Amino acid sequence: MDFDLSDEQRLLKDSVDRMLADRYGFEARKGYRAAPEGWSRDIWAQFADLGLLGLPFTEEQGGFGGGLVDAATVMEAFGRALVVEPYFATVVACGALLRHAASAAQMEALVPGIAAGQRVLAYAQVERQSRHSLTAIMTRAERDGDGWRITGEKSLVLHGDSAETLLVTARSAGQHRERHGIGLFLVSADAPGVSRRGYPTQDGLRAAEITLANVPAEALGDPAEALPILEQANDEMLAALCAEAVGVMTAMHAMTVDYLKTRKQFGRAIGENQALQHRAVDMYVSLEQARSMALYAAMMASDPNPLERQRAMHAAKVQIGRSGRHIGQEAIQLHGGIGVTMEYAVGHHFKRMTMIERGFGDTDSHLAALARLGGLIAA
Amino acid sequence: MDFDLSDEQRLLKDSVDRMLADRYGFEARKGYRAAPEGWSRDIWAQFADLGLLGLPFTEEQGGFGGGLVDAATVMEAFGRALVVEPYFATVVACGALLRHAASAAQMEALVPGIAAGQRVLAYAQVERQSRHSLTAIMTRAERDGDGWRITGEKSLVLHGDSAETLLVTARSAGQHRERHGIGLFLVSADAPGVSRRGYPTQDGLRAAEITLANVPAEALGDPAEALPILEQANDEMLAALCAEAVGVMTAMHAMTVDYLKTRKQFGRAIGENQALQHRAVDMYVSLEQARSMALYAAMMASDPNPLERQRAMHAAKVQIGRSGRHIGQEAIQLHGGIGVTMEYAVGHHFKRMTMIERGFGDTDSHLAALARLGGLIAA
Amino acid sequence: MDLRFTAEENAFRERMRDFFTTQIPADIREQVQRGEHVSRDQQVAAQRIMNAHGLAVPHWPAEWGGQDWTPVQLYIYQDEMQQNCVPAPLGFNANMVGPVIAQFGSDAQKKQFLPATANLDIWWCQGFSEPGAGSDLASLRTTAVRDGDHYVVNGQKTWTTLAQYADWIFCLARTDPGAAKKQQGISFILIDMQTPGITVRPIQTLDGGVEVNEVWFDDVRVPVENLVGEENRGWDYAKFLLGNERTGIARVGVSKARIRRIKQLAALEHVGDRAMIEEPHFREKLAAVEVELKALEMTQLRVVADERKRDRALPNPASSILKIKGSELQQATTELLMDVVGPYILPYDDHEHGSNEPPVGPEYAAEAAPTYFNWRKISIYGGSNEIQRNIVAKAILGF
Amino acid sequence: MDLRFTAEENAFRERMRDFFTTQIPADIREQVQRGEHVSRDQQVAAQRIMNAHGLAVPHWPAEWGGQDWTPVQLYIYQDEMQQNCVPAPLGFNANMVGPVIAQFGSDAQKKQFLPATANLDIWWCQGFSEPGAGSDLASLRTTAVRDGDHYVVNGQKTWTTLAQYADWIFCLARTDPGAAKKQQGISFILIDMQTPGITVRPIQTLDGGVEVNEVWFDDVRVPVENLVGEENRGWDYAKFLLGNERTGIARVGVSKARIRRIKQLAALEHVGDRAMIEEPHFREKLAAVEVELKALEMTQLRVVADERKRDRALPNPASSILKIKGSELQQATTELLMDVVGPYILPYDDHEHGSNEPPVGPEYAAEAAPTYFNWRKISIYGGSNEIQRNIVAKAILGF
Repeated sequence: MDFDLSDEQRLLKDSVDRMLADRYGFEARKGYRAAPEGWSRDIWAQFADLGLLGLPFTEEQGGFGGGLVDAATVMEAFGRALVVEPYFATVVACGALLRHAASAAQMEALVPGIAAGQRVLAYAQVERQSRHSLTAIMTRAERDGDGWRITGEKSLVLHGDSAETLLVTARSAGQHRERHGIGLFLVSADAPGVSRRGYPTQDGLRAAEITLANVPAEALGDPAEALPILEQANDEMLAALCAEAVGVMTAMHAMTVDYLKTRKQFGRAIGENQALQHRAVDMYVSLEQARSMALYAAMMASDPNPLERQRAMHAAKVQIGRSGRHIGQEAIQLHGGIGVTMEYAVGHHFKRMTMIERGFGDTDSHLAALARLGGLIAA
Repeated sequence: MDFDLSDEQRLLKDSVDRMLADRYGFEARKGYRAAPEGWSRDIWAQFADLGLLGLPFTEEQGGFGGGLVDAATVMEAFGRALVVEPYFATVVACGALLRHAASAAQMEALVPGIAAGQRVLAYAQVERQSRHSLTAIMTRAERDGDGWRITGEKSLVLHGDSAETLLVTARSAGQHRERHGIGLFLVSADAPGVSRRGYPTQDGLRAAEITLANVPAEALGDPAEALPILEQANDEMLAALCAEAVGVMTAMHAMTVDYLKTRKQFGRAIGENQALQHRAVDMYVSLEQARSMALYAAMMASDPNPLERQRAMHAAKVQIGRSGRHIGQEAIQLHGGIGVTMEYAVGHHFKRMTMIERGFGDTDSHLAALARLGGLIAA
Repeated sequence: MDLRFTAEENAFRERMRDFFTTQIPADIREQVQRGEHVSRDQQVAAQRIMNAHGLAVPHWPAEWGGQDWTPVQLYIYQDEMQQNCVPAPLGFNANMVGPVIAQFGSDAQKKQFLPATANLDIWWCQGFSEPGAGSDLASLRTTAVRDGDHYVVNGQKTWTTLAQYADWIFCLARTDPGAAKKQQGISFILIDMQTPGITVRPIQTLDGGVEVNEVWFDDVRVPVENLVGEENRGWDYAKFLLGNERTGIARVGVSKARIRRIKQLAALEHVGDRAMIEEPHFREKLAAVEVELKALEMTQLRVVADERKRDRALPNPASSILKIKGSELQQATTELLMDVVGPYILPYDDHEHGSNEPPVGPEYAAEAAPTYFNWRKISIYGGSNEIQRNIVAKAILGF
Repeated sequence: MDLRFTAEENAFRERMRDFFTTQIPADIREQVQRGEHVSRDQQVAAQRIMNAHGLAVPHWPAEWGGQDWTPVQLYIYQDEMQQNCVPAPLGFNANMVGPVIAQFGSDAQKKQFLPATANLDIWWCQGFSEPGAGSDLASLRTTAVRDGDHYVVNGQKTWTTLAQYADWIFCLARTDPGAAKKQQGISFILIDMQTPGITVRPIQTLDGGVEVNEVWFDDVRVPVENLVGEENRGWDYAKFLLGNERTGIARVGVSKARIRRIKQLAALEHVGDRAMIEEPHFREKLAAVEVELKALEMTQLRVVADERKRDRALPNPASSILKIKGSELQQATTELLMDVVGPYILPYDDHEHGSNEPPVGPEYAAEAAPTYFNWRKISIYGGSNEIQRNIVAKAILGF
C-alpha cells in the first residue's frame, strides 16, 4: 500500500498547479466565463500543451496513458481553481466512454483531435424523465444502412453547446428501463437534425438541451448492450467528480481558516473564538474523510467486480455529498455576509459543491442504493 | 390561548415541588431504590396525602378531577427528581385505561384504594414478539361463566412485580395483528395461575415478566373491541412520558450549565470556553423545543379526532426523543468523567432519558408512523 | 392553561385568511410561492391594499394606523400572511423606522413620515452596517458633522437591502467621535436618497440577484431637522429598533407554505415508477422538519404569550431561539425543495439579465437552487446565529 | 500511488486472521462479541497465548519481544485482532508502561519488568488522573518526597482503570513542588500495589460495572530504584507514553465487528412481518455509518503510511482526527445495536451482583444498553474530543 504520488504524478500535479496559479485567479476566471462559449479556448490550448487532454488515452492512441489517480490529481486541482473548461465532459466523461466502447479506428479518428485541443466532446445521456437513471432512455436509434439514425431529446448535456462531437445514448431495442437494448452513438454536433439550446448552469459552467431529429450516427461498440460500459464509465466519472469535490472543499476550508485568522471584530480576530475554531476543526475532519473516500473511489472505479465497484462508488458519493454540504454551509456561515456575495470566491465554490452534491445522483439516492446492495460490510 | 397555570395547577405544582425538594434528594432516592420493592411505600403514602394518586379520577369516583395538564405538571416534576415509585404504571397508565374502559361499579371498587395508596396497578400489554404494537397479542381470553380466563405471557410489565392488580390485554377473538378481538381484563396479581418474575430496569425502576395460566379475570368494557380505548390511553401515556422527559432534560441541562460554571480547569471555569457555551445554548434550544412539544402533546392527547391525535403524539415522541438524546449525550460529554459514574445524578437522568427515548416506540418508529400518516401539514 | 385558540381568535384567523386570499392579487402570491422576488411595484401594490384596510402597520400606535391587537392576534395576522404567501409590509418601513419615528420622532417628523411610511409612499432602506463591522455594529465610522443647520455626512454603508428602490435611508452616523464608548456619540439620521453625494453600488448575491448594495456618502448635506430624537443617542434608538422584531422572526408560516408546496411538487415528480411523495425516506425527512416546525410554532406561541408580561422596550432573549431554530428550518425546507426538483436544479435562469426563454425543465425548478443559495443569508443577517448564541448564553444561561 | 495492499500484506493478514481465529479460545472471543467484559483470567490467558507466539508486543524493540514490522503490518495485526473480537493485550502494559521502560528505564528495570509486562505476569494500572484535574493532567498534586533510599508518596489518583486487578501502578508524582512550571518537577514512579498505605475504592460506572477506581496513597514508601529515568522529567515520559497510541485509536476493526453483529441480529429481529434488516430506513442508517467507517479506515491507512516519514517520538496530530471520528462511530454503532434490540434494552441484568437468572428477552439484548452507556466514555477519556479539537486547531490549522 502506497499513498505517495509517483514521480510522473508529482510532475503532473506540479505543472497543473503552476499553470492554474499563473492563469486561473478569481478575476481571470471571470474573464473566461464571459467568453461566448463560457470558457477559454486559450486555456484549453494550454491544457493540450500540458498533455492533460490526452491524459487518459494510451500512447498508441495518441495520449499519455494516465490512470484514474492521474485524472483525480488533475480534477482535484481543477476543483480548487473552479476550472470552467469542458474537461470533465470531453476528457473524463467522453474519454472513459471512448476507452471502453470505441474501436481502434474510432480512437484513431478522435483521440488526436481531442489531445490537441481541437475537438470538444459532450456526453448526451440525461432525458427529461430519467432522473439519473441510466436505463430510462426514450431516445431511439434506428438502423440506416451501415449506420444509425437517432431521434430524441437529451437534456442537461454538460458543455453540449460548445461540443463538436456528441456521444449519445439511445435505445436500439428493449423496453423503457430495460437493461438490454441500449447503445452509445457518435454524433456530429453540426449534423442535420441536431438543434441545441445552450445555457449557463448554477455553478458557472454551461449545458445544453439537445434535440435530435433523425440524425445520422455511428455506433460505439454493441448498439444494444452498452449498459455495462455506461456503468463503468459512469463510475469513473463519479471518481473524477469526487476528486474535484475534494479540491473544492479544500479551497473552501482553507479560505475559511484564513478568513477566521484575518477578519477582526470587536477588536480581535474572530478565529480567537474557540467555538469557531472547533467548527473549523469539524470541517477539517469532514474534509479528511472526503479526501480518503475520493482516494478509495479512484482505487475502486476500475475494480473488476462490478458489484464491489458500485458499492464503493455509492459510498464515495455519499461521503463526498455529506462532507461537501457540511463544509460548504459552514464556509458560508463562518464568512458571514461576504460569503453570500458573488464578489468573493467562497460562494462560487459553494455553488459548484452543491451541484456536485446533487449531480449524478444525490446523496440520498446513493445512500439508498448502497443500502439496497447490503452496505459495505458483509454480515 | 393561555399558557399560564391556573391557581389550582400552581398549587399542585408547588406542593409537589416542595415535597420532592424535602424528600427526594439523590441520596434519599438511593434509599428508596434499595427497598425490597425497589421503591418507597412511605413516599407513596405521601403522594396519596397530596392527592396525586387520585388526580385523574373525578370527584364522584373518589378522585380530584385533574386533566392531562395536571398529569403533565406532576410528571415533569417527577422527571426532574427521577421518582421511582409506580406512579406512571398505577395512575397514568392504569388510570387512563380505567377512566376510558371501566364501569361505574368497577371504578367504585378500585379508585378509592388507588387514591388512598393502598392499591398499586400495572398494565400488562407487551409480549415477547410485539415490539410496541398494540395488536400483536397472543395472550388469549376465554369465557368462563360470567367471567373470563386468561392464558399467555406478558413481558416488560412496568412495576408488575409490586402491583396488586393487573390490567391485561388479551385476545378474545380475531387473528394476530387484527384490530378486532382485543379486550382489556382485570386480574388480581395473587390469583391462582399468575407467576411473576420481577427485575430492575436500566433506569432504576422495576418491571416483571408475567405468566398467566388460566387465570380468572373480569372484562373492562367490551372484551373484543378495546383497541380504540387502548390507543386513547396509550396516547395519554405518551403525553405523560413527554412531560416526564422534559423534567429529566431540564435537570440535565441545569446540572450541565451549573457544572460548566463551577468546574475549573487550567485555572478557570470550563464554561468560559465559548465552544462549550454554544453547546449549552444548543441544548437549551432543544429543551425549549421539547417543552413546547410536551405542551402540544398534553393539549392533543384528548383531541376527539383520533387521526389528528395520533399525528400529534407521533410528532411529540419524535421531538422528545431527539431533544432528549441530544441533551443527554451532551450532558454526559460536558460533564466528562463524573458524567459516566453512578455517583453523580446526571448519569441517572441520562439512563432514564434513554429508556423514555426508546420506550413506547422509539424515535424512528414514531417518525415512520407520522410519515405514513402524511406528516403534520396537509399538502 | 388552555393551549387552544379561543373562538374569537379562530374567527380572527378566518378574517385574516379571507382578506389575504381575496384582496391580495393572486399573481403576487403565486410569485412568492414560487420563490421569486416580487418587484417594487408588486411590493407597493400589496402594502397599499393592506394599508387601505388598516392592516399594514397593526402594531403601530393607533393614532398612526395601528390596531389595538393582542400579541396573539398579531401572531395570527403574521402567520396567515406568511402561510398565504403574501409579501409582508416592507420591514424597513413597518418594523424599523416607523416605530422609531413614532416613539422618538418629533411631531413634524411623525406627520411628514408616518402615513407615507405605512402606505409605502416612501420606500426606506437601512444604513447601519459598514464594511468590516459585521456584527460589531457600534464600530461604525460614517460621520455626520454639524455645519450650520445641516449635517455633512461622509462614509460608507454596506448590505443595504434594496437601496436601489429606496426613496429615503435611515442611518447611524457618528456625531461625537470623542465619546468615551463606541456606542456613544452616534446619531440616528433620515436622509433623502436624492441628495447629491450619494452613490449606490449593487452587490450581486449567490442567487444571481441584487438585493443588497453598498452606499457611499460624499459630503452629503442633511438638514438638522432630519435628526431623530436627541443627538448622540442613536444607539438607543437602534437597539429599540432591533428589539422590535421579536416573534415573527421564526417565520413559521413561510416554512409551512414551503412544505405545502414541496408536498404538491413531490406528487408530480417521479423516482422510477413512484411519485416522490410516496418514497418513505423522503416522507420521513419531511416529517422530521414538520415536527421541529410544530415545536417551533408552539415555542413562538409561548414567547408571544409571554410578551403580555414583558416591558416591550426591552429585547426578549427568547427571540434569539426563534431566530436560530427558525433560520435552520427555513434553510432545511430549501434543501427539501432541491431534493424534489432533482437534476433540474442545475440550469441557471438568467431572468435578471433579460433572458426570456422558457425554463429548462419543469417551471418550478428554476428557483430551487437560487432560493437555497440566497437563504444561507438568514442565519447570517440580523445578528448571525453565532451572535444569537452569545446572547442566549449570557442573557438566559447566565454565563 | 497504489492504494491496494500488496500480496505480502494480504498474506500477512491471512496469517494474523488464522492465528486469532484458531489460537484464541472461542469463548473469550464470543464474550467480546456479545459486548461483555472479559475476566482477569481471560485477559491473561489471551495475552499469554499471543506472547507465546510473539504477538503480544510486536511494536516493542526486538530484543524485548518486538517484531520488526512495518506500520502497515502493525495496522493489519490490530485490525484483524479487533475484527475477530480478540481482547487486545492490556494497553497499560503493551502500549503505556512497556514502551516507557524500554525507552527510558534502567537495564535492571528492563530485565525486571519487560518480560513480565509482555506476558501479563504483572498487571499494570495507570496513576495519572487526579480528582479535579481532568484534562489538565499537569495540575497533579500527588507528592513523592525523598526519604533516604525511598520516596514517600501521598495523594490521590482517580479513573484508575482496573486497579482492582493490578499488581503494579505507574504513577506521576510531584518531586519538586517549587518548579517554575507545573509540567516540571514531576517524576514517573513504579509502585507495587501491595505496598502498605495504598487503598483502592471502586467507582461504579453507568453500565453498572466497575472498571475504574480511586486510589489513595498514604505515606507509601517506594524504593528509589523504582524511579524511571531522571527525577523531575516524568512529564516528558508521560507525553511519550500518550503519543504512543496513534492509529489504533480509531478502532475501526471494533466497529466493523459490531456492525457485522448488528446485521446478524437484525436478520433475527422482526418489525411486524419484516426482518429488521429488510427495513429500508434501518439499512440506510447502517449504510451511512458504514460509509463514514470506510472513510475512517482509509484515513487511518493514510496516517499509518505517513508514520514511516515521521519522527516516532513526536505526537501525530492527525491521530486526534482518528480519535474524534473513531469515537463518534463506535458510539453510533452502540445506538444501532439498541435500535435492533428494541424494547428489550430495558431489563437490567445484574450479573455483577451474582444474578444467575436467564436474561429477560433475547440473550443478545442484555448488553445493548450497558454498552451504549459505557461507551459514552470513549469520547471523554484519553483526552476528550474537545481537547482533541483544541489540538487540531492549534497543531494542524494553526490557530
